[in-house]
This record gives sequence, structure tokens and C-alpha cells, in this order.
Amino acid sequence: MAYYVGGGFGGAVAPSFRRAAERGEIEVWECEEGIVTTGLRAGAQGLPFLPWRGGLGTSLPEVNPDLKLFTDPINGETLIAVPAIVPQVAILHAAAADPYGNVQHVGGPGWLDLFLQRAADRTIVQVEKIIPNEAVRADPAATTIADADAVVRVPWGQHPFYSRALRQDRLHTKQYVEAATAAALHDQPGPLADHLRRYCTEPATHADYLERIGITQLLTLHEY
Amino acid sequence: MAYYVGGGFGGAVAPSFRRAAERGEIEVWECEEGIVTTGLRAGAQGLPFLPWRGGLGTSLPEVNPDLKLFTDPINGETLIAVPAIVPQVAILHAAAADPYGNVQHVGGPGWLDLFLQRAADRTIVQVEKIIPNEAVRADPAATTIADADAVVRVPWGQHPFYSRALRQDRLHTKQYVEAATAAALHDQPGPLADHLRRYCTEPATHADYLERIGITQLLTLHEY
Amino acid sequence: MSDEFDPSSASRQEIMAAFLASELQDGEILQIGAAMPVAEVAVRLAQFSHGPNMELIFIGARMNAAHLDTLPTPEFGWDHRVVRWAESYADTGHRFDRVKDWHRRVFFIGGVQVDPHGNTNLIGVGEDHRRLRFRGPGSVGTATLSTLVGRYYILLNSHSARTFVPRCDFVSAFGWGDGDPDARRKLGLPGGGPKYCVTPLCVMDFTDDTKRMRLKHLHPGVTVDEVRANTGFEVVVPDDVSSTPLPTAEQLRIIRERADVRGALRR
Amino acid sequence: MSDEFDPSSASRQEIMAAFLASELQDGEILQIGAAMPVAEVAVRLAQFSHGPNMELIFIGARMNAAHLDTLPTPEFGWDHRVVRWAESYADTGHRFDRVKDWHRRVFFIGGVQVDPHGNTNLIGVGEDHRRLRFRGPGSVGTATLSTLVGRYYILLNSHSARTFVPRCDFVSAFGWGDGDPDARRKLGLPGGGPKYCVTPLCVMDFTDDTKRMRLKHLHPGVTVDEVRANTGFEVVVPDDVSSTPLPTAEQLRIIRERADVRGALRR
Repeated sequence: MAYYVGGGFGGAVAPSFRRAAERGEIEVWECEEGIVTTGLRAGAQGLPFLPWRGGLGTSLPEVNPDLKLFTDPINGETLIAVPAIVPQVAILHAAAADPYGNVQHVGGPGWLDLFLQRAADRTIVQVEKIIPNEAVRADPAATTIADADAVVRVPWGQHPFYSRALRQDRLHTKQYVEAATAAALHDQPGPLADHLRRYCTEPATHADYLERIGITQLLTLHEY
Repeated sequence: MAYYVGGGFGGAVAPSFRRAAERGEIEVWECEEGIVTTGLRAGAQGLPFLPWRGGLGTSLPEVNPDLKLFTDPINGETLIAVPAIVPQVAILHAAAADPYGNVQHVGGPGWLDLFLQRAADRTIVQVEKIIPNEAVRADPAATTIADADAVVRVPWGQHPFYSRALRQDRLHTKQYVEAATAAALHDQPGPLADHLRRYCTEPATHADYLERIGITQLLTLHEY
Repeated sequence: MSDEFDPSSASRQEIMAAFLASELQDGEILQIGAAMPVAEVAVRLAQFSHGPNMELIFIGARMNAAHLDTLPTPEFGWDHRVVRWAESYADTGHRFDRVKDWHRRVFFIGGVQVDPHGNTNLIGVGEDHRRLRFRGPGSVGTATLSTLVGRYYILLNSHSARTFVPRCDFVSAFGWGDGDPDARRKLGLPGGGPKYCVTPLCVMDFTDDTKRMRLKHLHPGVTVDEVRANTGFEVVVPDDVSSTPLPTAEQLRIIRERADVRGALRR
Repeated sequence: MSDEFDPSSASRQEIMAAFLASELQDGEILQIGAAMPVAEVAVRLAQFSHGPNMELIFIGARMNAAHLDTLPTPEFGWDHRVVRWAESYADTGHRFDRVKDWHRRVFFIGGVQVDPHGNTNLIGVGEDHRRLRFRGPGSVGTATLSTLVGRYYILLNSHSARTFVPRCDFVSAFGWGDGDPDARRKLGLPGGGPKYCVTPLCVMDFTDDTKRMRLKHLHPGVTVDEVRANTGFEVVVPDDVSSTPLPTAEQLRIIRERADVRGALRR
């Protein structure tokens, strides 16, 4: 499912995705922010579809045959029917949760997270910290997810990306993007293999991973 | 537009509404919480309609011909097409706003307020207090409405109803419901006329109104 | 246990609440609308007696109250003495952001009219919707809830032929339609529909083949004739109608000391 | 004013930013996507020079920055040095809760391909969508934005025949379709469509009758032949092509001292 695979993380187009898509190694469900939001909302509401206007006239319904043009039953306008999107599992990052699955984002949920959770069959949320149930009851309006199926304490769990409290580790993502670009576009797989080994396959635990990043670097990620 | 005109405020059915509806003096757009939410969402999203499942098999599409059954273009299921609801003005109560129309609810928006605002052409928000723009920027994620067309400082503006910070004045609503019931069901219009004169037509300002309630009574409404 | 909690001292409403509580399973999500005192007590009793993992949703305030000694029943819609214990809020409108899992929820529904197939009416009474003889409170969220929740209970504060009618003038929540056991599936309603109808006189279920109300339990002291006389349609009466189980002394103690401290069900 | 801000010292990108800023009216709501440095500077210049009541929306962070001495341009998507000034957030997904007023918004759009009628392509290049020769970044929110916003500007970092093609392989944002001035109305797209296309060589508008790109301004030192040679379709060249107005010294001062302090547009 692709509505954006680009720039914010350091490259124009994510290189490994680009190569896999160009080679036909993955199937791309071409969409757009408004369309993916609409499909997730349909999934969350138990509806077979929801209509959306954005994308009329574009190639999206051609390259994604799941998007169907139809005539609205009230005014007779042509709209796009976006089918329900139902992830089996949503895996999210948040600031805090209590042991009962009450999740509280701090500084806003960010991105599509709540839409993914609402549409998904099950939700796992990794959080910076576990807070007492009493803290949740002290501010119930701050609870953004009332029934996560699992919460996992993962400090700096957003790394190398960012949360509303911690910055992106741009040193790390730059290194990754350079390695992935070399592998995808210049046929030099070495640096990417090294990177994946060092940061993905070798660390036995999340703490192992963080050790390899180093506390010095991690402490630079705190925004204020 | 009726999805609920009942109990929470002190009577089984709001008496003046009941009489007006029974006499045909008002037109009732019969609906339901899920349906009115869906219609407001359609209005907010600039769509002619949105589909909803709740209400299938009921009399709602019969007594409200704006609700149309249709066949969904993806799975062929029968659903209710709820037309866009577009209020010209939404008038809301909230905890605080800055002078630029950034509104921050405290303890959650409550009820349908944000759906009304999103669907409405214009929004007026009365607030308990005006806060500085710097306070808004200190917590932008708390801003629930970014572009109210007008904000009005109205302390105890929720009276006689409740907000997330202040209780309902049940003494006052009880008095009103008794007067309205006498007028609507027992042909005794006196007490209601007195009530409306004292609390609605005579007070020249909101402060005049609050004086008639009395600060002693108002101070009982603070929850904690 | 003192005589204070003798099962025979249970009021009709306490019997109703205890019966409903025994229906509710630990781990279920129980949604309670406004002005439903028996349901309010039933879910508290269930949570305190055998449901430590139940989630209670009062209007939009969701909580687990198992750790509390008492949880008051509300005197009005958003009673802070209840909702102060919430762990999250789902306000009107917002609560429809995720309904795909409402099959996990149990709901209690009232009615101005109820027909033999468990269809209910909160809209009003009369032939012409524009000139109702009695204007009801409106559908609230019941059209959607009855469509989606795993099962629900029709719960009435009175049992009369005015309420139990052969056919509702209007239907605001679809039960079993004309009695086809497949009616809900054919309409595309994923919820399980009404399971029992609980009144101050009795408990009724629905026949398997025609989904028609059938007497299941009579409350103590109530006769079949009394039910018949107060029901505006022919209720199915099987041979094996039993008495509604009385609350145990322990259940009554929990009701009176923890779930219904101000005695809403003893009036 | 020192020579430091001599209009002739303006870079191509500074000229583009100043031109766009002059297009923006006070009170407008300006939405800026990721990786659009010229647009970033343009909206800051507009806010600081003549738009104290403009609202700027950077991805989802909405703010008025008129009171600030400087507002840095972002080095990455959610740069805290920019979004820290937000007055509200509208995150992905949530920002579609209210789109009915997006006719009040102005947007800037890029493209991997752009055709003579202002249709743009961010999906990729190739005949077969399943085996693209170049996989683009994807539509982001541009299909919806281009449908709804009051007007938008096509803004490109390079001007080449690889980008300006006779026909996009795929269209991710509908401009004027095949050139029917009524095309948008017929499709039911309420937004006003693309107004200008701004590149490092020139500014182009669209003819009234066929909505075809037409040269409007050439940046200093650029010739019509240069534009033609770098455009993969026949661009309409009227008799009265004028030079793109240079930024004034005051505009350049604001750009360099307040809107683009780190000099993103001077490289």
C-alpha cells in the first residue's frame, strides 16, 4: 500500500522499496492519503466501502482496480468507492500506556496511527513508559486507545524515526539510506548487509540495539 | 433533527418538544446517533452522502425519506445513504480559546460538538476563558478547533446544562421541566411564561442572567 | 450473613438485576445507556461478583470498577460520581470511529413499544409520524447498537399491553423482524439480536423457529395469566416455565452494599 | 539598504520564491508539503512582507508566524525547529475530518512528470504500473488536495524534457485533463486547479480556451529557445512574454535575513 515512500526520511524515494517495486518483487496497492484514510475508516466502521472524491480524474482507479467509480445514490455524482482496509495487526508507537491497554499519546497521535488501530483486528503498542492505571483515570480524555491488545515497554522505541517527543536520528537514517541506495541502485550490497547485520539481525534484544546506537547519540534526540 | 430528546436533562421526553412534535408545529428529521454522525461527517468531507449500516430494517428510512437505501458498489450489500448535513452555524461551548480562534477543550470535546463544527459553514464558540496565544502554542495538540469564526467569553456559559468542568444545575432544569410539563401537558402556561420571562427575555446581559441564578448556586456546580 | 439479605426480601427490580448479572460473562464489554437503573445495578453486580475483567461503558465513559468498594448508580446522564472513574471517553460521534468490534459488546435496550419479535420503538406512538399521539424520546444510538452488538437484552420498567403490542407503530431497533430466524443475516446486520426480554413480571426468550416471545421465567408471585393479561399479543407459553432464580444472599449483599447503595431498585 | 540586497543578486530560486509570494494574498491559508524549499521560502516571505493574517500549514502543523523575527526552513519532514511554533496539529488521516473549506487553501505541487494541461505524476515512469522504469514517491495527499484547494501552483526544481512530457504515464493529480476548461466541473472537482507552473527557467500559465501551458515570464537570462529545448511538448509562446519581476531589495532582505536564513535557495 503506497501513498508516500519518499523524502521525509532522507531520500527522494526509499531505495529498497523503489528497487523492489521496479522489479515487480512486491505488489503495490497504489493509493493516496485521503484514499487510504477512507479505506481504513471503512474498515473501522465495519462498512464494505466509503466514498471519496480525491483521485477522480487520476490514474489511481486504473492502477488500483480495487478503487471503483460509482454513482452516488443521493445526488448522482461520480465518486470513488474505496473498499475497507482491515489490517490484521496494527503495530504502533506511543508515549505511555497502563498495564490494561489504555494508551495515551502525548503531543498528538501523529500520522495515521489511530486510523490503523481502529481498522485493525488487533493492536500492539510499544510505549516509552508504562504508567499507573491511576494516572490514566486522572485524565481519561487523554486516552487515545482504550483497548490495545498488547502494550510493550520499549524506551527509544521510535528509533531511528521520530515521535512527538524524540527526534529522528538523522545520522542513522542517512547511513541507512546511503547503504540502501548503494545496494538498490549501484549494485553494491556490502554496506547494506553490514548495516542490517549490525542493527537488525545481530542484536538479541532492544537494549542490544540501543547499545550499538550509543547513549550519547540517543540523548541528542530529546527535543527540548 | 431528533435522535434524542429525553431523559438526561430531567424528563422522559422534553415536554415542549413533545407537544410541538405531536401537534405538527415542527418538522422532525427523525434520525439516530450513528446516522446523524454520518451525515455530519459527509457534510464536513464535502461529500453528498456517506453510508451507514445502523438503521437497516427500522422505520427510519420510511419516516425520513432523506435516508435512502442503496446497494454498495463493492460487495453489493444494502446500506443506508445518509445525505450530508450542513449546519449554517455551529454554536458550541468549550473551556478556552485564544483571540485567534484556537479552541482547546479540557476533559474532551463531549458530545457531537466537533462533528457539528466540521460540518458547519461557520462556528461560534463560547468559552469559559480566553487564554493567550502563547498558551495555545505551548500545547498545539490540545487545540480541538483551529479556526473558529468567533469566540465569545461567557463564564458559566454552559448553564443550566453541564460541561466537562461544571455540573448541570439540576435545581434549575427541574424547575424548567416542571414548568414546561405544566404548559405542554396540563394546559397551565403560567409557570413556563414566568420562567422564560425571568431567565430568557428579561436579562439584558449574560451577567444579568447569572445574577438571577445567584453566585451561591453557581459555585455548587464546580465538580471538584 | 444476616437476614437482611434473605433472598425472599429481593424486590422485583433486584431480581431482574440479579438475573441479568448472571447472564453476563467475565471479560465482556457492557454498554449501558441513560435511564436504565436495573441495567446499572446488573453490570455493577456482575463486575463485583464474577466479572473482574468486564469493561463497563456508561454512555461514553469506559471503566473497570472491580477494585472499587462501591460505584454509585447515576442520578442523571453524565453523573460525575460515576464517570469520574473512567479510563477513557468515547463521546457521541467519536464513538462510531470504531464499531467493527462491537460484536464483543452487550447492550440493554428499552422501548415505548415492543412487538412479539423483539422489534422495539422509541420514536413514538401513532399512525402518522408527523402527528404522533405520543412523541417518544427518539432512537438515541439504538438503531446502530442493535445492529452491531453481540447480543442485547430488552429491559422494561413496566409490563403492560400498552408497551407489548402486536406490531410497533415504528421500529427504531430491529430485533427479529417478522420472525424469520434468518432475518438479521438477510438484512446484513452482524449483531446477534435480542436474547431475552426482562420485565417486572417475567423473563421471555424467543422461539427458535419463529423468533416469537416465549415465557421463560416468572418472577415470584406472578402468574401466567397476569403476564397474558398485560401483554398485547399472544406470548408463547411452554410447559416448563420456571421461576426466575432469586438472588443469593451474597448477591443481595453486593447489590445493597456496593452496587445500589442508594437503593434505586428497592423503591 | 546595502548592495547586499541588490535585486540583480537574486538566485533563480529566490526569484521563484518572490514571484510566488507576490501571488499570495493576506488572509489565505497556505499548505506546504514536504521537500518544497522554494514554497517554504515563498510563504515565509509572504507572511513577513504583506500577509500578517495568513495561516501556514507545514504538513499538519498550522501556525501564524507573523510575530517571529525568523522562521527556519525545515531540513527534514517534521523539523521541530519549525513545528514548535504550531498552534494546532492536523495529522495524516485526521486532516480529512474537515475538507469542506479547503477552497480557502492554496497548495504547491511537484511532479515526476507534468503534461501540457497541468496534470502531474508522482507515481512513476513506465508503461506497466507493475514494472515501472522509475518508481516515484507516490501521490502523498496530492490527489485530494488538487481536487479541493482553491488554486495550486505547480512548482519544479528543474525544467527538463524528462519532466515536461506530452502525456504523463500516470496522473496522480488532475490539472485540466485534456484541456477542456470545463473538465474539472464535469468531473465534480470543486477546487480551482493549477494556476501557474513555476520552474527554474520561467513561469507558465494556461490558455483560456484549451488550458494549455503558455509562457508568461522568463527569468532573467533565459530565452524562449531554452524553454522550448527543455520542454517535451509545444509550449504556447505569446507575443508579450515578459521578464519575471525581480525581488525588490526589501523582499531579498526578508528572504535572506528572515525567511531563508540558512540560504537554502542560494546554493
